[in-house]
Amino acid sequence: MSVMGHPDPTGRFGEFGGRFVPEPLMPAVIELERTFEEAWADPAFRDEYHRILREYAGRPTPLYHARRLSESLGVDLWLKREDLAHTGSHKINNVIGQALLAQRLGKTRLIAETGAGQHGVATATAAALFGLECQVFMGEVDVKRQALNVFRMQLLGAEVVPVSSGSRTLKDAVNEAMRNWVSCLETSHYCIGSVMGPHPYPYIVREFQRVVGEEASIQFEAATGKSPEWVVACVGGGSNAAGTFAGFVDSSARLVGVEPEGGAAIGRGVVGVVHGMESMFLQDEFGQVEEAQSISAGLDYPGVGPEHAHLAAIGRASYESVSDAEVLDAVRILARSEGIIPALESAHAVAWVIRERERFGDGDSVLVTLSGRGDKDAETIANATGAGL
Amino acid sequence: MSVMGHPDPTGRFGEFGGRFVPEPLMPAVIELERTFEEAWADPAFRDEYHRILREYAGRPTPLYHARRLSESLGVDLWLKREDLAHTGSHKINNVIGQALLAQRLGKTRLIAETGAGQHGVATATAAALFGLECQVFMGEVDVKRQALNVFRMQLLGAEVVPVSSGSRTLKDAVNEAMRNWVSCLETSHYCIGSVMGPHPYPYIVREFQRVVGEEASIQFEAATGKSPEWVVACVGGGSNAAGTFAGFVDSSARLVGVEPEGGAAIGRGVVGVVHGMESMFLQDEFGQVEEAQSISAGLDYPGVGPEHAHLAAIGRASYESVSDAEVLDAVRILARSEGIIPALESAHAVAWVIRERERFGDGDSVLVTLSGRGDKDAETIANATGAGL
Amino acid sequence: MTGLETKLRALRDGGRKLVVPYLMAATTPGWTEYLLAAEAGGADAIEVGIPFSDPSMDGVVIQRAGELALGRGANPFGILAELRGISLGIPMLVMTYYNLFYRAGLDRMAGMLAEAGVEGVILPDLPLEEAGPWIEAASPGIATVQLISPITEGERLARVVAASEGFVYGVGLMGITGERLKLAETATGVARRIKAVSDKVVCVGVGVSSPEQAAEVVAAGSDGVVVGSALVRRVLEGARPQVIEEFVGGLRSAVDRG
Amino acid sequence: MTGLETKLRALRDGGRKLVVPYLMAATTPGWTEYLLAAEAGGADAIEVGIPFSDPSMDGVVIQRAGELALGRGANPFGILAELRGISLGIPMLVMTYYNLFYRAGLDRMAGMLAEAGVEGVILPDLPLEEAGPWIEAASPGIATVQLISPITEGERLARVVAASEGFVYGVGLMGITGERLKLAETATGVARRIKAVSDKVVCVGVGVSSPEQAAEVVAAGSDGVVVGSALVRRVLEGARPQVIEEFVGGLRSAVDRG
Ligand SMILES: Cc1ncc(COP(=O)(O)O)c(C=O)c1O
Ligand SMILES: Cc1ncc(COP(=O)(O)O)c(C=O)c1O
Repeated sequence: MSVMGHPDPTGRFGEFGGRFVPEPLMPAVIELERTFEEAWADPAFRDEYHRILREYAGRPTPLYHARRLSESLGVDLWLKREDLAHTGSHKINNVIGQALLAQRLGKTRLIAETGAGQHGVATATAAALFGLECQVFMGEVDVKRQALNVFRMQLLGAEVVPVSSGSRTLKDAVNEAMRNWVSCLETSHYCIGSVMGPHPYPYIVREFQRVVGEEASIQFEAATGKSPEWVVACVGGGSNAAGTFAGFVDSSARLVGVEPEGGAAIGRGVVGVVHGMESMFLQDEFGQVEEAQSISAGLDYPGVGPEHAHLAAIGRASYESVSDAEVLDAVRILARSEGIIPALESAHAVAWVIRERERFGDGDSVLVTLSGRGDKDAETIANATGAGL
Repeated sequence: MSVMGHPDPTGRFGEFGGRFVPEPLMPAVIELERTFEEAWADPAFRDEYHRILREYAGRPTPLYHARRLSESLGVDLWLKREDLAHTGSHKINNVIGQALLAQRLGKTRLIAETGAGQHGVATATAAALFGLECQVFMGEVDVKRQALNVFRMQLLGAEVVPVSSGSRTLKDAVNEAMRNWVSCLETSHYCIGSVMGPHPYPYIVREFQRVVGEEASIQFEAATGKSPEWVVACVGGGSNAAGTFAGFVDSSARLVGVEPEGGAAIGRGVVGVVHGMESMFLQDEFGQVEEAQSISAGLDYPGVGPEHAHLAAIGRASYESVSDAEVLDAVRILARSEGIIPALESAHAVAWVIRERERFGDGDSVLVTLSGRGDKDAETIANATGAGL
Repeated sequence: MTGLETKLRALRDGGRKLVVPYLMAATTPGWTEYLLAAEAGGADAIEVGIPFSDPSMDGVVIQRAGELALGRGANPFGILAELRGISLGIPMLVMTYYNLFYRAGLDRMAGMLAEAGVEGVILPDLPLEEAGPWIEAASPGIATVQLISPITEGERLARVVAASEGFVYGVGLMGITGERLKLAETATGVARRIKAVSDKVVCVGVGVSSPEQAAEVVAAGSDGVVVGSALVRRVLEGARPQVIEEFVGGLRSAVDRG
Repeated sequence: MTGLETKLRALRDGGRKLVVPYLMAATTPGWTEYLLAAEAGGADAIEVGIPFSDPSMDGVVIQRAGELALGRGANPFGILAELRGISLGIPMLVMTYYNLFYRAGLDRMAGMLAEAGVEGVILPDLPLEEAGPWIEAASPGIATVQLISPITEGERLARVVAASEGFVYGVGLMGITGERLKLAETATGVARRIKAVSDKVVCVGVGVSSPEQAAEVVAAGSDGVVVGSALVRRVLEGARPQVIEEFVGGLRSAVDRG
């Protein structure tokens, strides 16, 4: 098995992954696996997927050389602009793929969990585009802090279901989505929003996000004639990072995933089995999952996709973390020096580059995936910086 | 003079346009005219402009065939996706051009007026990108209804100056920007946001927005092998419409500009001279300019760019209007059938197509410029539809 | 054959219909009284829930009971210690999620369960494909019960049934735990389908909430029923052990009447 | 040469420095009293502002006065009718924005101005390049005063000065109307530069607010001053005509002292 190739027959990347689902869900994930394998091998399916990304979602997104910030940091910095994708983040890549799969599976309804609301908005968008029903589960805490996205989902015709159990954030939304899914398997596809959950999800979502890294790699090579020395992306579940890394894993680039300090599943977690996967999770000594704490709703997740746990274990990628304060600084710095307001999630990657700027060699290029735009975070940023809104 | 070619030496499109500025501003507009003519004839300038649009602003934006909506309306509908441009609307095309001009002029500061805040955000963005200072004038009414954009501008490092005179909307912001400009001509470029104001602005802004229509024309031809029979765009000052029309004016397409009912400068206005230009304005019998009334802050302007007055006068384009209620319906319809939430401004063009769907011939294709995305309008839409936010 | 299976088969083969109540551990200071009460009411085995932070297969009632227990500071080791301290005449099973076992260490957990007198486990998020390491650690002392859903079919059905230890858990409906006003149609079909491929003891649970529903399930061919939310809801409402005993008694007579 | 120019030249050539107050029309019911008061205070000509909805070259004071007047229902025709009813011994000019003329019709407006006894107009947003149609309608009865700014230079300076009728309005600073604590440096230079290309009467306004500043301007070579916001502010503050007369008187003596 090559690094970031196909998972093994048990759905594992090295030691991590697998398929820990209750028996009632087993037929559904097996059917999904088979359907995806067929579809992904079918040029017509890929064409349709890429056509929609191009004509509808705005791909390819630019690779932008951040000249002013490069100069002020003393780092040659390039940004892969997923913030320009339709709905405002990389999440659209995955949902277009999964909506096509849902169609192929004959499903008429999408369900999804969401944290920041970006995946919920993307799923609601794909549902509207394909004429599917849509229900999005979202922790009550997140419903409050991402009100704009809640409204967007509703306007798109989706039903947003606030989840009041547990920590009332993303992990509980996942639980609730799984609870819902098992009761409506026949009509519904569960459109997971990151490289997490039971096999084949981590694999499917990485493949649908691979376009980010593959584009970036071609674009960087075209612009500079070389490969970047560093490739950096934020990690919640890890889909934008996985998609990015997939384009560079066979190069000599150093791959860095950036987690929030309060949700550093790789940095501070231990191995466990939650949400259908064997991976790294923040948990107490007894195995109870702990609540993540991050200013960014989209990274406020105590686990991480299994492939990242694997990349960390084999040393192919390293995972670092930044604080909320560093993230807020990074938002301001990027906004003021480049005219780009990043999502709080994406700002984690930028914050790490800013903090570690001394670490890069002379002549090193750093490619950062800017996974999304910050409009959705205006209120959070305003409150955090005392600006009010 | 060909239609949508160069204005005459007095800066006129037919009878309309000109340069009604106070003597203190005259040297500045003359210098701007000369600088623009030189720059626009300079391949290096055009290359730089197009490079930034491509690598930074996300151009070309897609031309999207709205299949589901086409089917339900019985109209072959295509959308030019300016909503995917950086900062969320076509406004970025113009400010990138003007910021390059400002640089060429040796100015260190941009000032701008804004209504919806999209032009303000775009200007603040370009200022950050080029390392310029930025001050944005915005009517107090608009500061309230476009709070998200106000925050974005501030985060980008711009100063937002609320304007409390007159109707406290866009037209008063223009007045205040002009008042400010005259006091700081040496350092500052006034970055007008639409095809309005004294010559050379209507011409400059149309040229910087021409990219919208030219891309769309090439894209439509590539997709269908023909030209669209109808080309539709909303009209505030008229920059997205002018840029769009410029790509089709030499074709047989019928050009339609859509104004808000409460701000139909061509539909209900009379000729006058305001904001430096001879054009059509809503005004009373004495020549006092009336307040426009529109749910969309970006179209809440009682005048229109002079070239549109000219296109209307010679019959090359027609100008129609839609009501706020039709616009809100159009937002919902587009969101639910295509997964695209348009700006309220852009929804005017869609609303007109929906209302007039019986009017298009069999086999006619309708190309609509979707000038921007609706995130900024979430609160307005929520309030208008009683959804709250 | 595990000890649990031997015991339950003996009962079944003796013509007895099995009543298996589920109770969440540690919901109240005297929660073990509920287990004794269930036995007194006529239970044939008992499932003890160990609370988990992310109970993705549970409905609101069991979720809330788990939160209550965790809020009281419950942990798996403490719960097992308490179980060791009581003496029940019927087999005990533990129902929880796999991560708690994984975190404790599989061998260590198997040892602690055995010490506590637990004879079987039900881990809804540990399907057969992933169960190998655990079964290895647990066998033969602790039976690992497999679940069969209304849509488990064909070769898979046979394989999972064959691997199930203690008994086979037929999931009564496509959904999560919780009371339903009406028994799902699937609840009667699932036992028949399991019976068609094996003579193992079959108990049907999830969505079986009342004596009438329990009777319907056994009438349709199941060897027994698992009833959880209906009991846990009563506990959450502050019921005394007596109420649990009576409710289990009601289930007992209903299935006995057949 | 227009009548206005003839009159102002005669005064200037007689050694008199010109005081030209600006007052917004229709700010109060008895607003024309302010004009008479200004005359009594020693004004040589008077500028009457006609309020416009979008006064883009005016500062807050004149903006507010215009809004007040419009709020009271003022319109150009009514204002001109009122002017017709008063008798001033000094020339009257109208200062406003071009759209009001455009809307009324240029010939019609010229006729109405003449009937009202207005001898000149200042239209800040009508530069020479665009003034042709208006001048054609207005000449020779009504003088169209041109503005020269601190940065109008060279050939353009000569051309605009040459076209100016009545007098040449030297704009004292790069900015809008309004009081300034200190006279801008540009206010003293602009008159000199106009004088260098023509012997027309030059008055400097915008940013000239106090007797001291007025004196400074004429000392630097201007033939006179235009003072607006300082007067209009007093009107807005409720000053009686007497106050205006005294303030104009103060300007008068300041420029006379030289
Ligand atoms: C903009 C953005 N970036 C990143 C993430 C984190 O997800 P992932 O790690 O799967 O890319 C989210 C999740 O909501 C997001 O909205
Ligand atoms: C999205 C959008 N469309 C249209 C307009 C109207 O401007 P114009 O008519 O110049 O395109 C605005 C102005 O703010 C806007 O934000």
